[in-house]
Amino acid sequence: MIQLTHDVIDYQSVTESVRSDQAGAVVLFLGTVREMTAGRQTVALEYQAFPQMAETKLAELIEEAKSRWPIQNAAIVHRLGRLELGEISVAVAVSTPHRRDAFAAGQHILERLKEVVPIWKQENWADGTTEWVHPGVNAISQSQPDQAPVQ
Amino acid sequence: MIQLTHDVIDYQSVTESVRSDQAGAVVLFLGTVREMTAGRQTVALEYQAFPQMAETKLAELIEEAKSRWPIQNAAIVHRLGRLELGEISVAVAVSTPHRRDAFAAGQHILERLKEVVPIWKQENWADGTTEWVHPGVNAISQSQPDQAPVQ
Amino acid sequence: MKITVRLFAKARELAGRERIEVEIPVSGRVADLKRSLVEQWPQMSALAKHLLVAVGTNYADDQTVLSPADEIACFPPVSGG
Amino acid sequence: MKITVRLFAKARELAGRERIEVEIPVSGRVADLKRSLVEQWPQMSALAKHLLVAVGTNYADDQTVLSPADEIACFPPVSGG
Repeated sequence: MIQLTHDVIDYQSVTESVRSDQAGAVVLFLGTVREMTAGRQTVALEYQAFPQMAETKLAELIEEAKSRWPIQNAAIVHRLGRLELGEISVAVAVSTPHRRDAFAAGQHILERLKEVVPIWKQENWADGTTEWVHPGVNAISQSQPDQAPVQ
Repeated sequence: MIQLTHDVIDYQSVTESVRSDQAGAVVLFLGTVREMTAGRQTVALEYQAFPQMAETKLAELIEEAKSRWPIQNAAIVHRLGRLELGEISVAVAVSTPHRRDAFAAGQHILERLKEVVPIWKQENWADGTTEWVHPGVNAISQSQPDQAPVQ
Repeated sequence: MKITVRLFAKARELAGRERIEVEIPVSGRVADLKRSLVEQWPQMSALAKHLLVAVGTNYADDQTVLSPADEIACFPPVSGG
Repeated sequence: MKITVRLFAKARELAGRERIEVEIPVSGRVADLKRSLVEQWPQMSALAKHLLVAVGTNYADDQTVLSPADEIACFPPVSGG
């Protein structure tokens, strides 16, 4: 199961989709909207994707993980649009015969997702400002878009 | 949430019990009854516990994990009695601000659970024999209980 | 003194009961219990080297001194999960 | 030649639109596109060093030759999860 959705993620169906009599272990990861980041307060996150490419990359991540671990089934669902505090942004589930592989594969898929899948989040801070999160790029305030770029 | 139960594990309520606006990550681990182990076919597992001590040890595992990782919430539910193929024997859920801690803490709790919590499983093999699983002890067939011990 | 020992898993199966009584010296230790248990319940000798002992809800090492008032459990290595 | 480029996230916000057109030399490469894009859309210069380019659904490196028929997207580093 690979899916981008604007609806609430039903992580039980994501989990059920990977369960198998041939697996002894299932690891489910949920990313959730956290209130505090480096001392700043979030009220919501907005997720945007390049959908066709994101789905392709998610499928590649699962194939890559399957080439490295004996994965029975894997599923990734990522939410898009506006998410309130505590809501689930992503669910990743993997099943494997043995537990260590499930943890390793699940974590690997998450790390790679954050590196290569074209999905972006925008912080909606409690002070009313918004800010796209782009790792490695200095924060450019949305409220001053005409400011000269800092090199 | 710490619980030993003879009922089907509702892993959604286990997961919900650890979710928090202060957590950005939830990891849920499910142990499930696998059909094949080292080429032998299982039809069911029977779990037995020393309940008072098992609950004490599960609580200690959570405290130990909280001393090592910034855990928001943690929950462990272990099933007892007879489990059919694919059923869930254990659910471990942890929430943390950041994802790596959730994976590390979840995996650690599982490893320690398998070392110290007084719960045992008995294999019910497809050939009709049963066998208690005791790591480090040579298999002693139930069907030959009067056999001289092999030292 | 007579110690009542609660058994689990293969130990319970080999003894054929959930609780057994074991005679050990007064102020005997866990090591004495393990030795006496196998002498008095020889069907459990296959587990002898592997038996774990709990007093109350904690693991007890071989030096732990036992009293008849203790809640004592004895079992082979755990395999939950 | 004229290339239509689909934008995402901060790049879309800075350009003020979802798609922009960028003039690059015939048989231009991704490196040419990045340079031309920032020249023709100077409000995006803060992202210049960080822009990623995809052709179809794959990342393209600076040497990739572009054609007007390609579906080209341009965006800053991803932050899903």
